[in-house]
Amino acid sequence: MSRTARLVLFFAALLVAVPLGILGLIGLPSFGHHVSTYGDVVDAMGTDLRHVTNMVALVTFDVRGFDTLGEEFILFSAVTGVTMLLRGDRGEGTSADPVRIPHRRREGRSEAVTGTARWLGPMTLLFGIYVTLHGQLTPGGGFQGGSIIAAATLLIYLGEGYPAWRKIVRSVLLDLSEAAGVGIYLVAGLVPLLAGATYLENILPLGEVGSLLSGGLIPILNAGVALAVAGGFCSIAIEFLEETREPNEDET
Amino acid sequence: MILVVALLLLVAVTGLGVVLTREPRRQVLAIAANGLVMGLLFLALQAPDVAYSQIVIGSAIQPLLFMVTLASLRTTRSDK
Amino acid sequence: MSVLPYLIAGWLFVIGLYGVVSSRNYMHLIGCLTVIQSSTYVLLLAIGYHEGRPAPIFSDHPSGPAVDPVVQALVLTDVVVGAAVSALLLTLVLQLKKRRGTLDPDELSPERD
Amino acid sequence: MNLIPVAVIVPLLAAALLLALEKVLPKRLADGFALLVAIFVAGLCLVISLETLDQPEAYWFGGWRIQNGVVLGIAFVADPVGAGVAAFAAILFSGTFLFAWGFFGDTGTRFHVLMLVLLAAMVGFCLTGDLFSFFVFFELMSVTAFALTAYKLESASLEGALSFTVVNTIGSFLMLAGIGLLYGRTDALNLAAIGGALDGHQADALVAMALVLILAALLIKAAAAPFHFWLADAHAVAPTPVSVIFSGIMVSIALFGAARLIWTAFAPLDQVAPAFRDLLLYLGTFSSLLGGLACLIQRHVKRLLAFSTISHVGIMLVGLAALTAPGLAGMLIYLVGHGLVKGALFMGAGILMAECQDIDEIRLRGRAKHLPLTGLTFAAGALLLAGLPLGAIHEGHHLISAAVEAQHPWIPLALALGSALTGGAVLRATGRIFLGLGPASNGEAEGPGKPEHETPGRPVWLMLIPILSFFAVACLAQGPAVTDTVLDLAQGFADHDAYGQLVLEGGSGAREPSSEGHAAPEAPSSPILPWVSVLLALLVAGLQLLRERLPAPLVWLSSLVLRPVFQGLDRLHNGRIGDYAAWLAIGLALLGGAFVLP
Repeated sequence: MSRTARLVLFFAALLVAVPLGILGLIGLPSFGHHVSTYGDVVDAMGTDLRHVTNMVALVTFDVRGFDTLGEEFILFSAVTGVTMLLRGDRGEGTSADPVRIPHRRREGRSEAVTGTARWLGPMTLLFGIYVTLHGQLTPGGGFQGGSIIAAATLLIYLGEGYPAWRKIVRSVLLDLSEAAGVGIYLVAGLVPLLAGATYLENILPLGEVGSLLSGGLIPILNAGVALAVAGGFCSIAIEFLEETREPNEDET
Repeated sequence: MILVVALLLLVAVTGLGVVLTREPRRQVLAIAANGLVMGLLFLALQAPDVAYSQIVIGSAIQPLLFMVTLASLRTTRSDK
Repeated sequence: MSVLPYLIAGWLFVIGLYGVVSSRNYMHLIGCLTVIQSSTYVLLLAIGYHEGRPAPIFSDHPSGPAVDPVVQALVLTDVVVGAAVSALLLTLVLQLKKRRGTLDPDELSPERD
Repeated sequence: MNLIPVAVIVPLLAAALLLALEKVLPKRLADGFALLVAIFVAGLCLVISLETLDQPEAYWFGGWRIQNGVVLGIAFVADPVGAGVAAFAAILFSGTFLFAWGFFGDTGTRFHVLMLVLLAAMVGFCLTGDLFSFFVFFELMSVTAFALTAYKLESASLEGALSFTVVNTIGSFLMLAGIGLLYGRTDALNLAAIGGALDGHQADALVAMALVLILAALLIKAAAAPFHFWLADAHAVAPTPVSVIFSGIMVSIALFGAARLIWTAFAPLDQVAPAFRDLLLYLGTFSSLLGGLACLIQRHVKRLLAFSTISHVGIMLVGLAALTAPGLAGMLIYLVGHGLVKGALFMGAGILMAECQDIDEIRLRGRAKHLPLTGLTFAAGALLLAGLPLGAIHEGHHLISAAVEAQHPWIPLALALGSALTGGAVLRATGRIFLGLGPASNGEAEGPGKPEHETPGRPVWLMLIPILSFFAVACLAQGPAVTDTVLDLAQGFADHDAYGQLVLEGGSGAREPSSEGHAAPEAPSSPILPWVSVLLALLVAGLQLLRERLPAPLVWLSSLVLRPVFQGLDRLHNGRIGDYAAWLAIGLALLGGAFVLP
């Protein structure tokens, strides 16, 4: 099919689909005035029932915690897929040399970059941990914290260069972190099941409202997600950066 | 409310920008811009949780992955 | 006004799909997919929004009516997952470039039977 | 301890373990471990299916149920049909792990990890009673499948994986948008709650749009025309064990999911839009014919089998679109029969790739004479696909035909033709590969591309075990007792009110055993139709193999008529994502348009 024919086909489809779509969207409750009974019930009883202040975390990790388990495994599968598909192309090379690009001067890292990264890296790491731990209280949690931790390890790469980064951040460790992350989630759900409750039931002591350890199961699940997300994004970053390296001499 | 409307229109425009920027290296910038505006929109919609993860991922990690891919695409010899 | 956000979501969906249909570069195509994805986020969050109500996080204000936390939870996880799926797509593109040497979806597949 | 969550948790846990232990596990252990897990899940799902025979059971995760009339948590609703389909998926996985023994020698455990997650996703997809969790498992199935498709890292498999990923990802977004719309209307994600909120209301544009979006996503996954283009590209290039799962269950499970949604959330559908229902019937019939015709021009054996999957899923879609319990029962029986036979045929193709190191039909001509048993299974599979009145495929086909016959008498004929074409194409390949029939070359001497092969040196007898047992089950699972049981179960599955009561009121939901019996399927209008279909298949195969011995005018005439058709088909399935996305838009417009029609 020629490109013109394809576009004609597409716009013909739009001619029918767009009016219908608008007709359907108009049926939605007026923007800014929708009162969701589901959300209202959660907002109304969440703090009393689970001693947490972040209702989004309550939904993500408790009320609809099983969905989040599935989402974590989507991430897990995508990362496993990425590492499987980039397998062995360049080996686990620690070659310092980026592939040479013609017409481009290679520049060393400036000291300013190294210094900034050395200072910023640990700060970011701490911030990621902070965001994870406060997930049940304030905006944030395992998903955001884990991404920030992954970003922090990328700062190691900026500051110390690729070989040092590969020495500090090992792929095996990342696999382990990822597996442990989803493992924590799975097992944390199993424990109540073995104790006679339902899967993922929040039967731990709930703690004081506003304290770091409030929410029972929620902080544990948050930590699991943070491990899995951090490990996952780091694995992806490593695999991708490996692709920009010159293969080591001894590997073919 | 005006803020929400303004951000919505910005999202519409930056989204169009992503589609119409056909040169991948410039598209990365468009993606980052779109991600950032989306994050701000989510803040305005009283969804700080989503906004944080959108800002970290949509305007930092994801564009970074695109950039690294582009870098290695330029260097791969096709061993056809 | 009352349907503007929904229409914007629809708009993002349509232009993203247009981008996929007309794309001449796999990298560009993946970018367009992220636009389609963002349309679903806008739709979901707009449905949950209630004018004048605060965020559903009661750490700095007393609990009471707030915007819908459920849609936010749905979108929150999906943002992370969406990035992982784009990473998977980028991987496929990277490997394809190595084997085919082109990124144009229309230039591929001459050797199909 | 309740078994329902365990069926999903165990394979997930096993996957996480395999990933963590990748570096220390001995090589073959992963093969055996995955096999054991799959068998365990199959047994577990069977037990759940039997336990819920009298009364389905709702399982609320986290203990969150209903407060102030609002459904809060996520429920799994285990019923015999859902658990049965999950058990069938696990059985296919068990056979596949056995078949794949030694297949993935050198790449660690990643293949097993992804396969186990895929299995867990399917089980969850069958059991869940929550729309968003349905979406999560749908997406989980897709993501694992994307990665598995590209496993071989050849350019064809990467291209196939890309079209698969792009089209199916758009499908996921469609479904998510549809879920958003439904949530905006009903404030609910639980299927029974959505059904309760929609009950008794006219479906307006919003509900119609939500239904179209969600159904389109499922039809993309099920590869119904015009959403089917990605399938042949992906199923042909995936590693054979993966193709077995894809064609055997992953497409048809999407139709099962559609059935679940239609009968729980969208029950009043059939009164709303007769045009919509008819459109689904036509799409199914069209897929069946299109897949059958496309089979005839394939020389890549796995691509041929992939197109035949499109054809047979079309038949299942007709059974679903009948929107009656007997039609549904037919679809379920067909799902099992087709999954077993198609899985076995793909495994046979895998044996060819391992033993003969090629999969191109022309190049393989006569080169597999030393594999008589594989050849026999190919022939048997072809005849069963063509409609030989034996076993589950026939039983299902018969029920489906009977369900639509009254209103659309021509559809059964078209479906029989579709089966005959796919059966004929497989028979032709069998004759050429295993008997050396047909001309040595059909004009174009060299085939396209280089030979594709898979890990050689695996014991053929081991690979034949799952093939033969699949055939045995596919042939034996028939008879009035089976049909009656499935009809009964399908009637329970389609009971919208009982489902709502069970979930929302914790009501008994127990079905009174329908003593008066259900509308037993009438005798087929023409009991000779299956035989005609088989004869036609033989004829097709013969004509294709003996083409040059036919009188010249006949050949000229046939090529005059058929060549444009075949060329058109070939040009449509060109692997270009842009085209596929444009067809997707057309499909959306069609589905939406059908709602507007009176």
